[in-house]
Amino acid sequence: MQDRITDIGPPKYDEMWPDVIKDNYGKWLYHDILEPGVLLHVSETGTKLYTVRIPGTRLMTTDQAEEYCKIADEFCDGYFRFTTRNNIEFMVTDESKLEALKKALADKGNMPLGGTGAGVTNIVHTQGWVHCHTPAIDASGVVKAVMDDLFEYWGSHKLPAQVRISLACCLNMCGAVHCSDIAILGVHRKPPVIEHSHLDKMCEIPTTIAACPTAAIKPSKEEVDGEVYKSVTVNADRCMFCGNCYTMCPAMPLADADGDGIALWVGGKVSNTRSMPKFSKLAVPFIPNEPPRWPTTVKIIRQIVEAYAADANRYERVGEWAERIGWERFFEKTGLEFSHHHIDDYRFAATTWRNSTQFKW
Amino acid sequence: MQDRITDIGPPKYDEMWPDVIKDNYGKWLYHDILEPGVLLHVSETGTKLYTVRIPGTRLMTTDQAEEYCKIADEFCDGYFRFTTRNNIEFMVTDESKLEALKKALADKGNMPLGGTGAGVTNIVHTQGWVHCHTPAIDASGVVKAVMDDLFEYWGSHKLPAQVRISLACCLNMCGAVHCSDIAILGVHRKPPVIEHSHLDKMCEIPTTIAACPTAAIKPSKEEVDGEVYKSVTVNADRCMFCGNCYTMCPAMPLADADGDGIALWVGGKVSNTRSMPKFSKLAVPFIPNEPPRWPTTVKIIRQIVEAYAADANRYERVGEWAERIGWERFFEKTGLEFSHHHIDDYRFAATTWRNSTQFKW
Amino acid sequence: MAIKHQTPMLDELEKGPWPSFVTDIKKMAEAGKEACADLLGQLELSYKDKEGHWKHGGIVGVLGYGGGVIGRYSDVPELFPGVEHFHTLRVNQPASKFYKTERLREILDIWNRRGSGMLNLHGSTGDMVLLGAFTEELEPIFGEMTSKGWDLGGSGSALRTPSCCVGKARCEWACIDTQDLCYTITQEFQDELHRPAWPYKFKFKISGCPNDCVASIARSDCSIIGTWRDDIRINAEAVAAYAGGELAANGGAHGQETKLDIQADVVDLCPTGCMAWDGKTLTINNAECTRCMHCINMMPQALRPGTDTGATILVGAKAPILEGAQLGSVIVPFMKLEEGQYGDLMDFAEKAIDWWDENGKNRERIGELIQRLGLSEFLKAVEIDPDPRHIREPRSNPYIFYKEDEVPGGFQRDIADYREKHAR
Amino acid sequence: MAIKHQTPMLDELEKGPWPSFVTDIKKMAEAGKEACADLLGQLELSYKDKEGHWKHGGIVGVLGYGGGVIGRYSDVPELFPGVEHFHTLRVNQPASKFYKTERLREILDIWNRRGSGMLNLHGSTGDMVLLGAFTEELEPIFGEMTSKGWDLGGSGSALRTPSCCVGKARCEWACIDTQDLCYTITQEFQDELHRPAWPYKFKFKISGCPNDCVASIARSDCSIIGTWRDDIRINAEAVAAYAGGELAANGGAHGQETKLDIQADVVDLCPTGCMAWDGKTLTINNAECTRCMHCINMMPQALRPGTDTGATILVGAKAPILEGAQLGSVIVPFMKLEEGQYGDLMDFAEKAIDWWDENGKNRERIGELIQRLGLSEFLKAVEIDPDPRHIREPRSNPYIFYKEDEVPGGFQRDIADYREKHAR
Ligand code: SRM
Ligand code: SRM
Ligand code: SRM
Ligand code: SRM
Ligand code: SF4
Ligand code: SF4
Ligand code: SF4
Ligand code: SF4
Ligand code: SF4
Ligand code: SF4
Ligand code: SF4
Ligand code: SF4
Repeated sequence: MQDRITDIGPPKYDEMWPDVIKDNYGKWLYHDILEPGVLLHVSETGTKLYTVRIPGTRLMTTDQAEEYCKIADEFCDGYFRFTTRNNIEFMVTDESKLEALKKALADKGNMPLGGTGAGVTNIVHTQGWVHCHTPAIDASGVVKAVMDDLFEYWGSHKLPAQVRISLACCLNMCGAVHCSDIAILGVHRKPPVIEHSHLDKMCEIPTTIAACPTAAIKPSKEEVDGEVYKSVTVNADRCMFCGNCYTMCPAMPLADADGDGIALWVGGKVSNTRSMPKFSKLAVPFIPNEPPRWPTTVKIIRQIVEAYAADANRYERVGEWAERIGWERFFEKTGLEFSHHHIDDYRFAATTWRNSTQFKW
Repeated sequence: MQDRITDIGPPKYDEMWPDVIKDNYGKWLYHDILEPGVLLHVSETGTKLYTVRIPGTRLMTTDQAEEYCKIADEFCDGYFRFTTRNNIEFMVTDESKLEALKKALADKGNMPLGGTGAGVTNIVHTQGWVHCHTPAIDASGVVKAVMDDLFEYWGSHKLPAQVRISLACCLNMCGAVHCSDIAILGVHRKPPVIEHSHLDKMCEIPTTIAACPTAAIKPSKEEVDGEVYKSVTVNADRCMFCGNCYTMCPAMPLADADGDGIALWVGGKVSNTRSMPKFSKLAVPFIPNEPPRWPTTVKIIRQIVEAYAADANRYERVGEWAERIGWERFFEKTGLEFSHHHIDDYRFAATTWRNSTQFKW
Repeated sequence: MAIKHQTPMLDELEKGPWPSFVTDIKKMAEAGKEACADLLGQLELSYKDKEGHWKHGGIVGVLGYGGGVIGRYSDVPELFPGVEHFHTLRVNQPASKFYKTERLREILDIWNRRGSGMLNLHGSTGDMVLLGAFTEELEPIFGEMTSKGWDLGGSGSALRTPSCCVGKARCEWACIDTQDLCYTITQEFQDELHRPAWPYKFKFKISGCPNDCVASIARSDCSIIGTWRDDIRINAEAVAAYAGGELAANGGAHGQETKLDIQADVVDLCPTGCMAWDGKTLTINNAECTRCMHCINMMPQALRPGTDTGATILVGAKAPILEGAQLGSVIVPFMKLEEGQYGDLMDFAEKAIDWWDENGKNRERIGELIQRLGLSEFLKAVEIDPDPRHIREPRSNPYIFYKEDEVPGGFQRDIADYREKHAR
Repeated sequence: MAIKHQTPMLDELEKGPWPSFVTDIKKMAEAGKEACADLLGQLELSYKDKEGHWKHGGIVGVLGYGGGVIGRYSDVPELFPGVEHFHTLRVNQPASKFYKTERLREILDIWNRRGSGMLNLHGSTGDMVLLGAFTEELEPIFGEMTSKGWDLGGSGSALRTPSCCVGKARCEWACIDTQDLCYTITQEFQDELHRPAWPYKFKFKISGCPNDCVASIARSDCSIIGTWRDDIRINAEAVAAYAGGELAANGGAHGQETKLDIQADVVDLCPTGCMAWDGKTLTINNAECTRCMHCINMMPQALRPGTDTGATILVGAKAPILEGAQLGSVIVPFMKLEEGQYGDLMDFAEKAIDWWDENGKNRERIGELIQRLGLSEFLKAVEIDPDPRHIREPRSNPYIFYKEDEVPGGFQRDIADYREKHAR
């Protein structure tokens, strides 16, 4: 125990750099996207660096990771990187190596170039049914189905601007889902079912009560099979299915085959480019879970992307487009239905109402 | 009692119309502001109607009202009107009468033409020390001092757009002060002083407690001169001087010579023109009461108007200007100080913070 | 008559080019009106003290009415007996404030004889405000007033006196008959105006077009604003005249010498970018127009609102007390309001007010109630389908309150069923 | 090896052009990795049930660390014993995620031998997430890992693994050294990263410029974004090349064939309108520029950020739980951050975190605490003067909380004094 190594932190970044990065660190002059998936960065030293981007599934085996290592060994002096959206980037300085690398990737079949510029890049996502305990949906499966459908936009630059799609499998939103061009969100719609016979054993009642943002949870005594237990009740009218009680107390699961599904959100962004960062807004309140390929979700996302592609100005993100044409037009052009659920009723609701006679017929 | 006439409502509007209005009701084609204070309206019947606008003080004697009646009798067949901002309008159809009317008004000395177009029109205001029980400032006196100073803008069209100034003498804001280009607001800054010996007699304690939006008021027992009274206490840390307790309970006055004064607000608008209606935003948190002519208030308002006049684009309201240049520039260009008080800390505060790296140095 | 009180501070307000209320009141004081003299005296004291000198309220009124009179007493009556009582009467103004002098004199005369002689033309809500009567005069004033055809306006937790812009009487842009609407609403609600029975005050204001010259969107629980559904009318000849510099920009609002640059001043400032100008023809893509009025304001001789007119109805505007100020929110995007055919409007108002009356807490405005219970709940109450026009943007938080009947299988579940599939 | 579980639904996810995680996992399952086979089996069951099959949490970890491991157990272990335990280890990634294959293989090797062989490259926070270990393997994995120079990242009420954009390593726009900052912060806070001691989680993310490629403004309690104070650098020759259609628009992001219309695509879309183009010269009124990056993004060969670089620091971003999502708010408009000179930043972070630690409730993020106590209170705590750059707009409500010492005479008054002037 005394030799135990702790608190060393991660390896220092520069241990992971190929020479070209060391030599040109902070010296880059400009970049140019040569074709979908291929970036050129030119340094003030004259160095030209070619980056080739392929999709990462994020959820992968060590074998798959080893595949990437092998490519990196063969073409990139044993170095490669991952992007902030889980794509994989191989870098070479020599144009002839670039062609060889591209060919090698093409031969793999599952390593298509893309993810750059005005297209759809990888979907940032979370665990889903592969690991987490609170999901309302799967993650990797939905991502696969959606990306298969949008694949033409992965390897092309034909959208008005970049479209960033994210997925989170519950309201905890482990990702920037709240600020994405299109966000896929797992939602519960039934209040927790309560295991009265075990709640007091498994959970701290006061913490559980305090966890509820709407104060829907009250302490109670419940009889189960003749025995009386200290437990809690939920006022279903006040529950908005956030799952926060379940986070604090395993005796209150929310998951339900009929209750759970997908909500779609649109028009968020993170960059400070042109317009300020924006939250995503509700587009579709609910789509049932349809494993294995979630056809309705896939279809509606395409509907949104196509309406955007057809109508937006170049260099205009989804949210900028919706705001320019007005949300009444957004719903019209995407063919989506507007419902009571789209009208905010949470804390800042009043700031989202239309305080003007300005709108379109 | 049985012959008592009630619920007859106001006289019907058309009893108050001169013939020219009756004949051209709903038939007007266009208008043209011939000079400051003189409007021309042209009807599809060919009728030309000239309107001459002079300031109303709003607070006036019956004698003064009789003066207007006399002018109306002499030039306008015995009809005239008031505007929604308390100005007075005389209407004639004949150009020669127009000249005579203008001359007559000029002779009066206190009936200067103006209030139209891109200038400063009358200040919408409230009672102040002339009638109300809750004011933090006077109304008519402040208006007089400010309008004397801005008089050049009353009779001219030299501002970038119309500038609407309003005044309310307390946070009740009896007027559209919350949506004005420039708003003058009376504010208290001391918590109510409580008359424990009489509170229970004069007020309903539960209603008084309920009136406080921040829950600063609690029931209490207080000893005064050896006698114990049911009363209330105010947690001064939670008081934001809204005066709502005093509205419900006369035993809790807020007024105080040192505590009370003026806050200035800017950039609100009501019209749906170009930009949507906007609230006014805090410009100056506090200026002491300086009767009889409120020189600091007068000076700062001029400072704002002049900065706006010098910098705004034509057709741009004060709020549109501030938003275009950014509030950091607004404070710079007007020379006003930015303080903690400008940062919102009420219900929607978080929606007013800067969630972007976009700002100017 | 000699001056009763020295008013050195107020005298400063006689200087300057803006008409002086002090000079006016002084004259009437000098002419012997004690209330005017004492009003000035008390005001001078307030200027010295930097504090007002009126007592808190006081319940006074006229028989059978719950409102229309605001009680007011001096807190220094021994110094200023003429304003010991200084109650106001709110007299319902004629819609859009045209006056026949003969009729106005009816009020002036009564007020000269029985009141202080001081008035506000007009109060912020729109009433003719008669400032300063003694309690014993209230009933006689009311009697004389009604016998001449005048009535009180509102105060307290009641309908307040509706008001409107000048509209069709003298404005080319009025899309609805503001006066007739204002008058009709006032008449329909006489009982609610005079007998407070609601959770709090309720105001109607009516503007003929989106310029909103009565500031209804900021100050009225129910704001009715004229608009249109068809195309903006274009007069090509006049467009050419503007282009040629023959007509002044913005209807002369910047001086007759200021001419219009159609591209820069009109097309580029159109908030929706739906206009185009090729130097000869001005075109408007009306489908994308939000009827903001800017272009029409800029070229009143060339452009006019369409002819399929009606109103947008917004609900909930108010001042800050208690929960913060609100602007009106779109509830009815469009309602036809042909003269005399106000059934839809009255139905709507009734539903809205009933819902508020049932659910509102004491001193809760309808706008605050909508905030508390949700815009959706209000839309359901007035039987209006949700529409993107109700909102500036859809919700961004995921906290949707589903109702049990929206979810297959409902909310009742058995933990045993769950545990059958999922071990503890 | 033969397939252990039939997965007809998952098999559908082997189709299509996007790489299939199912194919990948299947291969490893077929190669004999039981955890992979059972993971697929359990996932298939979840697809059938439309419900997940993992139990709620479970406290597991490595000695002396309070975080870095997330406990997970199957709720159907009898069916899928290979994933009965399926704990994750969050391994702190190298800043900006470059890997030397040799080093990465250290982790892959350990994980192949001792774990499920499943991983996430990377987790949403940025860690290498090793998915699926049995409890008894945790300590050995940790021992092997650290001996190779790798350490765990954060979880629980602790600092979370910081992350950053690629920055100076491969981007011409980085105004700060994102990697070095990320690494330094991670090292400075090792104790706070590994031993949860705060009210809730706390995240740092660092982007080199306002494009914010690590989405820090949406996902980090403390977001550090590179920016500059001087002028955008203009290369006039390259401007001409863009104008002449020699260079592709937006760095080729719309295809090499898409050229730039400098007026329409750059100048007209500049949000501040501070650019001008006369067909020959592009000028920028830098004083009015808000450094939004649009023009630079459009013409990477012609425009570059200035050279007086540093960072804007924003605080408080988070996901919706509990009080709704927040974006970061500007707290430090500009801070110099030359390599290795991070004292100011560390001081700032310390003050901010101390204040939060002292005042924060259990499970209250710093952004929520700022909402609860007010932005001003936070600014005072970190000793920063209020500045219009902190806000989008000044307050519009009149509810200002004055402190007693701001008001002459203070708050204490005597009702007797008041009544002396004002009768009851
Ligand atoms: C590699 C990566 C950084 C990293 O550390 O890994 C990166 C790299 C670049 N980004 Fe990024 N961005 C990366 C994630 C992001 C993100 C974060 C995200 O999506 O989660 C954003 C914010 C997105 C948002 O606003 O929602 C982001 C917003 C931008 C922008 C702003 C675009 C806009 O108009 O809003 C630019 C500028 C541009 O593209 O013109 C940019 C530009 C660039 C440039 C051109 C920078 C450069 O000069 O090298 C790089 C290539 C762009 C490309 O792929 O088209 N990058 N970029 C990330 C690649 C993710 C991926 O695999 O797809
Ligand atoms: C007489 C009056 C209506 C009434 O019923 O009494 C009126 C009359 C006209 N208004 Fe108004 N407005 C009147 C109060 C208002 C108000 C209400 C207020 O200020 O409290 C507003 C909303 C102000 C705001 O947004 O804060 C108002 C916003 C407008 C606008 C929109 C201007 C803008 O760009 O925002 C126009 C159009 C214009 O001026 O170009 C307009 C235009 C007009 C026109 C040109 C309409 C017409 O064709 O006749 C009238 C003459 C304008 C002028 O005086 O320059 N009127 N106008 C009111 C005169 C008040 C006064 O005595 O000064
Ligand atoms: C006389 C008048 C001011 C004026 O000088 O013109 C007035 C005077 C008073 N208002 Fe008002 N309000 C007057 C128009 C308004 C308006 C403007 C409007 O109606 O367009 C508003 C803002 C719009 C609104 O309704 O929100 C207004 C918002 C208030 C409020 C705050 C209400 C709120 O929900 O925020 C109060 C406080 C209250 O009701 O307790 C208030 C309360 C009062 C009281 C009754 C004082 C009180 O605390 O009880 C004032 C009596 C003063 C007096 O003794 O003369 N008054 N009040 C206006 C009525 C004259 C008339 O009938 O024409
Ligand atoms: C693994 C990971 C998702 C992923 O698939 O990548 C994850 C997984 C969990 N997150 Fe997360 N969060 C992960 C990144 C995030 C992010 C994104 C980020 O850090 O950039 C966010 C949004 C940003 C933020 O911090 O607000 C995020 C916001 C949450 C929240 C909501 C926090 C809030 O204040 O709103 C919770 C709920 C909680 O803490 O109780 C949460 C809770 C959880 C828990 C611990 C579930 C729970 O209720 O206790 C999940 C464990 C899943 C599992 O069993 O594997 N997770 N979580 C991410 C961490 C991997 C890594 O270390 O790299
Ligand atoms: S989003 Fe929810 S379900 Fe998905 S990984 Fe995060 S906490 Fe788990
Ligand atoms: S799901 Fe959320 S709202 Fe519903 S009871 Fe649990 S904590 Fe409360
Ligand atoms: S604003 Fe306040 S002080 Fe002025 S009249 Fe209205 S209620 Fe009275
Ligand atoms: S002034 Fe307002 S905040 Fe202060 S005690 Fe009275 S009601 Fe409460
Ligand atoms: S609101 Fe419209 S219709 Fe009414 S007066 Fe103003 S401009 Fe004319
Ligand atoms: S009314 Fe407004 S939105 Fe419509 S065309 Fe004219 S300027 Fe544009
Ligand atoms: S945030 Fe800026 S510096 Fe960092 S990678 Fe993106 S564009 Fe480059
Ligand atoms: S960075 Fe943005 S604001 Fe600055 S000049 Fe370029 S486009 Fe305009």
